[in-house]
Formats: sequence, C-alpha cells, structure tokens
Amino acid sequence: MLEVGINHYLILSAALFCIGLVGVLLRKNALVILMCIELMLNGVNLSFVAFGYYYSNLNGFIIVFFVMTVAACEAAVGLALAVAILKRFKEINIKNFELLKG
Amino acid sequence: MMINSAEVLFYILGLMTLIAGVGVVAMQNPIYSALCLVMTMIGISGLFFTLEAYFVAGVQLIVYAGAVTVLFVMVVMLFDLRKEVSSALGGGINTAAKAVGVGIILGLILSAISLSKLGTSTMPLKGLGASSIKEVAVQLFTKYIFGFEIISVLLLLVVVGAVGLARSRGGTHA
Amino acid sequence: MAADEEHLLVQQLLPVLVLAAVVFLFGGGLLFLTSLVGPKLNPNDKRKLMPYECGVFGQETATTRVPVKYYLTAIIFILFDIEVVFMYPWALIYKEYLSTAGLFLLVEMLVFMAILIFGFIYVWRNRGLQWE
Amino acid sequence: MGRDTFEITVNVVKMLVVFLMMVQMVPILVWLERRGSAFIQHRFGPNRVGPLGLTQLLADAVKFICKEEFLPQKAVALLYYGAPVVALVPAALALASIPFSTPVEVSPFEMLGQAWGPYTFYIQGFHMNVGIIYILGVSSLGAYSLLMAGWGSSNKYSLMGALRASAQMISYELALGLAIVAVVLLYGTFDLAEMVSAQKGPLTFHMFSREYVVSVLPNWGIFFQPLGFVLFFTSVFAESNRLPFDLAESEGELVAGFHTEYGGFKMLLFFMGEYGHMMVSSSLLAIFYFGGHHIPFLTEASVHDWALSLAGQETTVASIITSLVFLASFLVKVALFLWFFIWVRWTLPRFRYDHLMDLGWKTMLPWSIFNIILTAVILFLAQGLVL
Repeated sequence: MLEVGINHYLILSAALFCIGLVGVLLRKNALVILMCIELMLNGVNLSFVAFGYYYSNLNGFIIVFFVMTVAACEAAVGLALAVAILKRFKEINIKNFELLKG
Repeated sequence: MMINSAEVLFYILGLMTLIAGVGVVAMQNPIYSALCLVMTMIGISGLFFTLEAYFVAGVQLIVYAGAVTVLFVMVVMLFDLRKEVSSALGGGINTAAKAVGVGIILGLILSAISLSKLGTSTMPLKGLGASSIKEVAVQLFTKYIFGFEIISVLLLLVVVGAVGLARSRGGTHA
Repeated sequence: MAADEEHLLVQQLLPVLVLAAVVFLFGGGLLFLTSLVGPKLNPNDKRKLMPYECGVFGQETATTRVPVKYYLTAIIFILFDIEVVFMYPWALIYKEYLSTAGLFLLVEMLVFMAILIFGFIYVWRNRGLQWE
Repeated sequence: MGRDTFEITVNVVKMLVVFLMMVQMVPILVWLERRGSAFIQHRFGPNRVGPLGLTQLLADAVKFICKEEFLPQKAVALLYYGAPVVALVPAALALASIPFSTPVEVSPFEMLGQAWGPYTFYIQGFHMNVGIIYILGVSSLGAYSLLMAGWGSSNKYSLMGALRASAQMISYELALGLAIVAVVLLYGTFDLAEMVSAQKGPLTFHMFSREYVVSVLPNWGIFFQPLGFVLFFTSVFAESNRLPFDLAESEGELVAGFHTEYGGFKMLLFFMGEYGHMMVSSSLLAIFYFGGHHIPFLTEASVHDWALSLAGQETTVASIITSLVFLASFLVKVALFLWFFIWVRWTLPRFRYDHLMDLGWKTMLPWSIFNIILTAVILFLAQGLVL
C-alpha cells in the first residue's frame, strides 16, 4: 500500500476544490452553487490542516476556524438572498440574479 | 495491527469524501446534493482527525455538519424544488469549455504538487500530539486576537443582514 | 508515523467508524429481515397508500406554503453557534492561565460577547425572534 | 484498537456491548414508562402478560416484527427507509464514548502458552480525548433523521413536524452548548474521564488563596454550577423532543409529527434513537454535575482495598470488582435521571410553540450567557475558586 504523506492530502484537497469549481460553473440552481462553494472551501481547509500537521505549524489549524466562520456567514447571507430571489421569481435559477433592479 | 491502519483510514475517508463530493455536483435533485454535502463534511471531519486536528474535526462536525448543512437541507425542503430539474445543467459548447478550463486548473495544481519538494515529506517534522488543542487555543487568543475580535463584528453584520433580507417583502410565508 | 501516535489515532477514530458501520448494518439488516416476516401489502389499496389525512382523500402535496420563521431560526442559530464554538477553546485554557493572563482573557471574551449580545438585541427588537 | 489479538477482541466486544445495552434498554424503558405513567395517573398499566406485565415487552417486540411492510405511495424510498436507521447513529456513537466506571487493570497472565498483558481497559466503548466536543458534534447530526423522515414520507404533517422538531432542536442546542462552556470553564478539560476524576473527595474550593473543605458534601459539579445544571437539564429535555417539549408530535395539531407515516419496526428504531438520546443526556448529567461514577464518602482506593481483601490479593479480580461497584453507582444515577424524564413527561402539560421558542431564545440563552460570565468572573476573583 502506498505510504500516505502530505501529497495525498493535497491531491485530495485539489480534487475537492475542482469538483466544487465544476459545480459552481455548470449548475444553474443557486442553492447547489452555494453548496459547491462550501465544497471548495472545505478542500482548501483540508490542505491548510495537512500543511499544519506535516510542518508542525499550528497556524494551519487556526486559519481553518476563520475560514469556517466566513463560510458559515456566506452560507447564511447567501441562503437569505436565495430565498428572497425565490419569493420574487418562484424559481431559483441563477439567471434571475442578472437583474440589477428587482 | 499488521497493516498501517492510518493509511487504511485515509483511503476509506478520502474515497467517501470524493464520491460524496461528486454527488453534490452530479445529483439532479438538490435534496440529494445537500445530503451528499453532509457526507462530504463528515468525511472531511474524519480526515482532520487523522491529521491529529481533534478540535478542528469536532468543530467541523458542529458547525458544518450540524448547522450549515442543516440550513441547506431545511431550505431545500421548505421550498419544493423538485420541479426545476430541467434547468439543472446548462448545455452545449459553453459547458465543454468550462469543463476543459477546470481540467486545466486541476492539472496545474497537481503538477505543482508533484514538482515541488513536498513529496519527500511523509512524516510530520515533530508530532503535535493531543496537547495541540491547548496550544491552538493559546495562539488563537494571543497571536490572532484581532482576527478573533473582528469575527464578532462580522457575525453582528451578518445577523443584521440576514434578518433584514428575510424580513423583506413577500410576507412571512414563501 | 511513530508507533505511539498511530496507536492513539487508531484507538480513537477506527472504533467510531466500526461502530457506525455496525449501527447501519444492524438497523438496515433488521429493517430488511422484518420486511420478510410481516404480511404483504396489497399494491392496489389506494386508500392505504395515500398520505395520511384523517381518513379522507388528500388534495394537495406535502410542500405548499410554509412559514419563513423556520429558516430564519436556522440562520440565526448558525451565527450564534459559531460564537459558542469560539468559546470552547477559551473555556479550555481559561483556568490554566488564570494567574498569568486571567484579566486579559476575561476582557477579551467580554468584548467578544458584548458585540454579539448587541446583535442578539438587534434581532430581538426587529422581531426576528417572533413565533406566533 | 489494540496492540494484540486479546486487546482488540476485548475492545470490540466492549463497544458492541455498549451498543446492545442501548438497544436492550429500550423495551425496559418502555415498560417503565407505561407502568410509571399508570402509577402517576392511578391506572394499572400493562399487567396481563407475565408478572407485573414484564413480558409485555416480548409481546410488543413480536408485534412490531410482524407488522405489514408499508411504503406510502408518494414517499421517497431511500429517505423514508434511511431515516430510522440514521436516527440510531448519533445516540449510539455518543453513548459509546461515555466513561462508565474506573478502568480495569489486567496484570500479566498466560493463556494458550503465550504471555499476555498487562492491559488497561476503560469501561467505555472507546476513549476520546476531546470527548465532549465529539459528543456535541455527533449529536448535532440528530436533525437529519428528522428532516429525512419528514420530507421522505411526503406528508404535510410529517414535514411540519420535522421542521418544528429541528427548529426546536437547534434552538435549544445553543443553551446546551453554552451550559457546556461553563462546565468546561469549571474543569478546564474536554475529557469526560478527567471531569469525573476532578470530582472525587469532599467538597473543596479555594478562595483568596485559602483552601476550604466542606466534609459533609461530595465534591460534585452541581455545587459549583447550580444555574448551569438547570439550563442543561431543561435543554436536554427539549433536545429529546419529549413532553413538555414534544411540539413535534403534538397529536391535536400534527397527528404524530415526523413519524406519522411510520409503523412497526421502523417506528421502533425511532424509539431506540429517542431513548438512546435520553441515556446519553442522563449520563452527561451524572458526569457533569453528579460526580460520574463516584460514591459520596467512599474513595476509589478504599473500595479497591476492600475488593483486594475479598478477592484474596488477586489484583485483576479486585480491579474488576472495584469497577463493577462504581459501575453500579453510575447506573443508579443514570436510572434516577431516566425516571425523572418519565416523571416529568407524565406530569407537565405541553408548551405552546411560541412559548417554547421564547423560552429557548429569550430566557435560556440570556441566562446561559449570564452563567458563563458569572462563572468566569468568580473564577477570576477567587483565583482558582473551584476544585
């Protein structure tokens, strides 16, 4: 079996990030796009923690808390926006976000 | 144990995380996307655990799996979204171009990883151990004190914004 | 990875995964087995298969118009949950550093809390916490 | 999970025993609940099948197993069948990390022509150094089974029940988390076993660098956190969705809440999850506020000495006896709390939904923040007042 090192974690994190990116670019549902952004942020968090562990540097662990907080705030505001859009247009396609004035 | 169990754990959790991550993007129904997202969060929490970030793993479960994703699932369930399956994916040449672009980014990241000298590091320089939790806390409240305090301001702003948005026109029912 | 560390890690994480697998197998297996024992359902029994509606035939689907208050509750919960999460590491080290940096830690957390209590009062005053 | 075959086997068996204990407690608790409610309401309760109606449990089990398998027409099969299984997971995973008693020390011995040991076995499913964070994280997954059940059965009563239940759960999770912050402040650790060992001996506290000992009281957390205890106790009631907080299944409004469409064995799995949750809550109450496995006025050393004299100086046997004594003490405490759960359920009427949410957000939340500030300030003023 292959010995697991920092590379394995980094590749996994890059894969998660790119899966999230594909979702953000291709999906039309605003809610799913928000989910994919969470996925990207999680991929980044994984690489932070992996660097922190393999280089014995706790900054990598601490930055994750801040990323998590910002991600949670983004989800809260994003969902509030999505629901406002939903109320207005009765569907949640990303195209509805193109209007500058409601 | 005969086999190195830490590696088995990495492969099991990594596979689970990846499959669930693909599920988030590929599932047509947003409800399944949200449930796949829960699996991803749990898998990543397990991966944090294998990296000895015990407290981070716990927080990942509490904040992401226990709060953020519950909100996603709740919103998807509140507003019946089954009917808009047709608009799930865009189509045509645009889609292909985007996919190729993401492929190029992934290739760049992967080649950067393999070209760098990181590959030699399969062992932490020195073990962080279980005492790392207290060390993390001490650094968070001394070195990162500004970030910590500014987080409360961010949360305050988001509370104001979310309440304002949710209470805007359209009444109390959606 | 050193033998001791790996021991610690495996002591903690592997049993969790094993137990989770056991629980899933237990629940799923018993559900499957009991489905073999009981009487079989008549698939044409429309009255039994429809969503429960006090005995009359249902007319609308499950999700119609639902109050916004539930998801507003969830949003406010997330924000205060993060506040609570930041308090855990503080509580963990507070006693240990009480004699050296007690006042610093106390004031730091009081400032953090004060800003969030301000947000809490805002939500309260703006009827964000109204359930009727 | 262990260094050799013996240790791995014991650890796996231990874990399975804790899980099966949770599953097995359900019929006993159901019997207790029915007899208890009958006692409170001057009825007889189940008394036909077996002595005191005890074998009613077996009859119920057979009934549950023989029910017709049923999938409502519009239900989503994966979510509908998945929800009861998922309901078991948080309670089972949390219960396995609860320390029940003192560890068993096994001195080296020979078996099958091989030398084994020495070993130390903790009387818990597995040991977690971030125990309380882990339990909080795992229990926060509880909302999914409700939401899956509510949405999966495509019934508006189920969905409304699930939304109410999960909104209620997350509301009280805040007060619960803040009560636990105060507990962590008090003990300065996330490890449940360390919390228990901090509560041994008579009530001891430091004030203004003098030590005071109150020898008539045990050194339990309740004396340092009375307000925290009340807040925690109320929150776990609300978290377990039982009367007086069972708005999720208030019969007059929502038929039966999120499990309206469930019957037979699937229903039983939900019950297992609910009673498992009660067991976890009761254990946490005992560990945080009532000294875990400690018996007032008895030290671990004295019990061990007594066990040694009983076992004829066999240290392994003595260790097992000691562990069993303290296990009994812990289980008595848990049983008292479980009885309290049942007692309250059949005594108090149900809240109205807005009263319930107001209690959670406008009463419990400010009080728990006040509790934390109070604890921190007292700790600071007395410079290590407690323990």
